Amino acid sequence: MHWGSLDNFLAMGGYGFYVWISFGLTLACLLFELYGLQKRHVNSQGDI
Amino acid sequence: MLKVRALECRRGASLLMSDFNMSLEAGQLIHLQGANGTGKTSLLRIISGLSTQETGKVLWNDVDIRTAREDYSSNLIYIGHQPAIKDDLTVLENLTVSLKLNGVKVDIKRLEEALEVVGLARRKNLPARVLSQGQRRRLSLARLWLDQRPLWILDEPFNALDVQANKLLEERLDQHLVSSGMCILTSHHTPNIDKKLLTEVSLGL
Amino acid sequence: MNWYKFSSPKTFYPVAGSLAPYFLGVAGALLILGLYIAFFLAPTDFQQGEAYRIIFVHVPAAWMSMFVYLIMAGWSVVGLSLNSKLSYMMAQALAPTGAIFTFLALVTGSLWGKPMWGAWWVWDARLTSELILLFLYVGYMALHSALDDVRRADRATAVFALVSAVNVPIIYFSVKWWNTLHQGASVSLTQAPAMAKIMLMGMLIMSISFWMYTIGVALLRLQCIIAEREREIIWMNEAQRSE
Amino acid sequence: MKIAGILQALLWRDIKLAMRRQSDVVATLFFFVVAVSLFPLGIGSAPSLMHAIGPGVIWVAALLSSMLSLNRLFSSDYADGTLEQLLLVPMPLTLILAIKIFAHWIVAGLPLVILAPILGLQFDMGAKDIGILVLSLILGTPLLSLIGAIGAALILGMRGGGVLLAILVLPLYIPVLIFGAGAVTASVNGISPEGALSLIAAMLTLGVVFAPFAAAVALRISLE
Repeated sequence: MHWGSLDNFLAMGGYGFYVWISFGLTLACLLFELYGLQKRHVNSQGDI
Repeated sequence: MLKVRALECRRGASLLMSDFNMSLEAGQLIHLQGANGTGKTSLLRIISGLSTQETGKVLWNDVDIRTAREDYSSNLIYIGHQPAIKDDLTVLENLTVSLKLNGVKVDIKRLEEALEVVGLARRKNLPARVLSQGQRRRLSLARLWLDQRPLWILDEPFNALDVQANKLLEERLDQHLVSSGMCILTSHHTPNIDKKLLTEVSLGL
Repeated sequence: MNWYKFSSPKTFYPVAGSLAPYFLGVAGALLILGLYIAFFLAPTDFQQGEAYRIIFVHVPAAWMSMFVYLIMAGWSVVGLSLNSKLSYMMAQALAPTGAIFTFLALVTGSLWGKPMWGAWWVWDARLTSELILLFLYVGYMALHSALDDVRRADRATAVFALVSAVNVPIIYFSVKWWNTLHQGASVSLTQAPAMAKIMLMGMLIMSISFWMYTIGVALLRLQCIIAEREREIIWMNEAQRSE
Repeated sequence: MKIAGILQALLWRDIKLAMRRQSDVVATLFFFVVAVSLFPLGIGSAPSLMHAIGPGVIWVAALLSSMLSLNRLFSSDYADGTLEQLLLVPMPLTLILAIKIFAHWIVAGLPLVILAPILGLQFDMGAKDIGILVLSLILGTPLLSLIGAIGAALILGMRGGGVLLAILVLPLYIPVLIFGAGAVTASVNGISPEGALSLIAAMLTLGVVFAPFAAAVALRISLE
């Protein structure tokens, strides 16, 4: 564990902004896709 | 001989026909009947090999038309809804090209005779765009007088024709059948030919 | 066991539904493991600092974007040669996920590029190829949605997927050639860090996680597609009966 | 020879039809010239700049004007029903489409090749570079027609198909653009363009073999 403190971890050696947006956006896209599919699934089942 | 076996046909999600059977023998004419949207044109397109069916088979002399496409095409004249006429070519050029594309030797004298028969001889050098609907139909039908093939598939051939042209086409159909040709067509009225040669087939579930 | 039976959409529907959660579960577990490696086990790169950690999403996303397109083309071949509806649906179900990975590869690439190259976008060979791949995905999906007749849409997009997949290597090669001709960016995201074993490990685990995610999501989307098409047929039949 | 007669009739028909509608051909050519002339107006006309952008600009414009004419390849035959008749010609559709694509190149691609030297002069290209430009276009524009035919077959009969055609076809044009413009750029910079030219020739060979077949498959799907 070479980060020492949470602040250091979040700062990512000064590249925090780029790193966290990359990972955050990836997760957000995948979760959003799952959420959208869930909704589409419910729609495709309903009112037959 | 043409056979249609256990045909199922869909347009989009809707079922047009299922387990449809039919056979057509030399010297026989089938008149397809049915209301709008029952799949008359779809059936003709499948039989001519332009569309594919969901299931079932179309056999020409007991061979699936999908496996012997070119052989089948050379036995067939299909005339669809649209007259297949290029506006920018003259009447004579249109007829010449359509024959040449089907590998028919073009004899200019016979061509002019055929145009005479369908009443377009005087317009032979005019661009096709000046023709009326009825004249266009006559021009596309002119092939029937020039190209000897056993099977005719005609989609509404009587459309836009006047009384005289109607009679002309019926006479040609009679001749074709007597010389043991086959024909399948759609039409709003029953063609006035020898009843022994005519079979009515109704579509619609 | 009769596998052929599963090639019918109706029988495959419940199978897809019961398999999907497992794939998604494995994807989630591997994702956590991968992220742990990415942030806590992988050392800092002496040249790029911590920014190189973007590689752990960028490279797997870029790999996935290419793989998914090839697999779509594969399903298209199966569909065209066997005329099986399920294969077409499979290709259709994969497309949006592939497009998302392409988009992510582009965005993370440019997020890495800003601190490293000093610009959000550099015409680097990999990024340019990804951009063209995104165009192909968009074209595929646009073609499918523009065609109303599902049968035609399935088969037309299959032809496009096949033709464009053959083009993907040519595009990649031509872009690389172009890059050397015009002396493009010299540092690229993947060549910079001296690949430690643990980094490769992390990237591999993230990739497998994305793989599992893709399969799970594609199965779910497949279910939606099957259900939607089924419903349309039921509607049409009702309309016909009431006439 | 029956097959040759049929193919000859088709080629004659397509070229004759294009000649009777010369305005279409002329409009495409004019677009080519206008599009190329826009770039110096937008970017500036310093000689060094002209040398740098010339090959790319001419190639991009050739690509776009070739794409604009793609719609004509099948749509008018489709509208009047002659395309159906072509499908029923007793001959492999692949061969028929190969001829149609060739005819399209003669009326839409060849004029671009002929006009290109004049545009090359506008960008201050030397005789050798213009030669390479013409050569690259001779090898490249048939490829544009070949790839484009697949796209045109896929979008046949579709409302607003033009934009979709661009989305489908332009990404596939990229390698042709890269090697085509690359060959000329190399020549302008005094490097041998041979590599790029032979790559286009290789792609053209592949295209001639496979594209008519793919277009035939696509056309049958679209006409169902």
